[in-house]
Amino acid sequence: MIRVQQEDFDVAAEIARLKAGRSDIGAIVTFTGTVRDQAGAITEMTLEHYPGMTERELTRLEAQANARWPLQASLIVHRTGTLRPGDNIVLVVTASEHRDAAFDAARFLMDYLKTSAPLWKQETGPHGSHWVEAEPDDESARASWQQKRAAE
Amino acid sequence: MIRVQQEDFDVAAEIARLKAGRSDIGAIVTFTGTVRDQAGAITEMTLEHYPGMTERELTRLEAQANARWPLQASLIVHRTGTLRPGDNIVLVVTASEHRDAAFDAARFLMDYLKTSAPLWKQETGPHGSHWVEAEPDDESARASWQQKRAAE
Amino acid sequence: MRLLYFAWVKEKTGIAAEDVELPAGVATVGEVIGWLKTRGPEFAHAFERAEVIRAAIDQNHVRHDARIGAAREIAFFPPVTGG
Amino acid sequence: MRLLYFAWVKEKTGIAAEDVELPAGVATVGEVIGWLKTRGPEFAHAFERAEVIRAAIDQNHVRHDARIGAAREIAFFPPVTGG
Repeated sequence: MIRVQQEDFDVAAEIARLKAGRSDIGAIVTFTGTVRDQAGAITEMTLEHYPGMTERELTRLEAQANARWPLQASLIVHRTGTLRPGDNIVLVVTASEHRDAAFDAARFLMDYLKTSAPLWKQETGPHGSHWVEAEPDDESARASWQQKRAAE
Repeated sequence: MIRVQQEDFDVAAEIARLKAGRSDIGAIVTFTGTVRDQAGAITEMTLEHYPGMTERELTRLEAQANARWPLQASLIVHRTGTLRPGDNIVLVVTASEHRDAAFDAARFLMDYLKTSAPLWKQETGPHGSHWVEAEPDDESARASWQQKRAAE
Repeated sequence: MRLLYFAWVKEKTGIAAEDVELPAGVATVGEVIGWLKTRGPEFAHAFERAEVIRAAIDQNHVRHDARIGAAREIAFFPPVTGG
Repeated sequence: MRLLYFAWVKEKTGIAAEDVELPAGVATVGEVIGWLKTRGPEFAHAFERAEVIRAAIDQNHVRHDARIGAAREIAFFPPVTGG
């Protein structure tokens, strides 16, 4: 399941929802991304996105992860709008019988989301606002999954 | 921080405790291990441990993870006693500025915990009880971290 | 044809979305960018470093050499930075 | 010297812990195991496949060739299966 929302999310509630009524899950991995204040340089972060395409990309990524690993459940939640240091930005949850699939899939989802979901961060600090630059590391993290796939 | 306990844990409460009063964290990874019913073959799981040594090993592993990755916070909670399908067994939480360290450290902790923390699972099903056998995969997962370390 | 702009592309063009009639002969995303640059100083500025601009046709990522075909909407934006 | 047994090692020996006087000449963990096997059928059974038994001296994992030295407690158990 995927959701794009302004509201905050509750990790425990999301886990409880994934587990509800089933006892075949052995491993649950969650990733939560949060706003860092960067030693006072950031007072606010605004997330803009491309409504419609964001949901479409996240749905596509989730389907890819489910095709590649034996997941029993998965969830991606991404917030938009104006956030403050300490606030949650993104949540990925993966559940599987064994830990390897859950860890791999969660990391894959984050690496792909970072380079393909149409969201943009604008940071505001004491000296004004600026758009965050994409990190070359994120591109190479994504590329490493394509190499692993090719090697399989 | 590490804890060995009979009581259940609450992932959201543990995350909230790690984040309390700080806004420098950017990434939080949690791993939750839960009891699988294995299609009805398991009705109960009992975890025996070596009191004193378990705490000692978990403390040692947590220190190793903190020496190897720039973690801002970490937590290992392992339950003991008698559990049922769907119940939580173990929780690992890692927090860092960036996702790579949090993912790597959480997986490292689980891989090492599986092969060095003195805990033993006994499964009970409709046909009686048996002690779970160690998995050779767990040994190789651990060994792979030693190879990565050697390669660094 | 609907055109959408996001993040600093939107800030520089000064608009979020518009409906346009593309000139004859404009067949690829790169050619749309080339035409947009001729539409005034804001557009020239927004698309100055065309190579860093990402595009999507009908909400799918595409490269600059992608053909527009029967596209309903084309979006232009900087490299994404979510997550 | 305090000896501890866990999981199926405990089940087979029938005891969780005991205080023993080791015979002279028993200097390593492996030699303790060799001596334990002579203490009756339960111990012979528990330590039959000595190579799969893991040991800890004073709560630190050790190999069978580890010297006992001034150990206060030695524990014997199967490969661990927590997590």
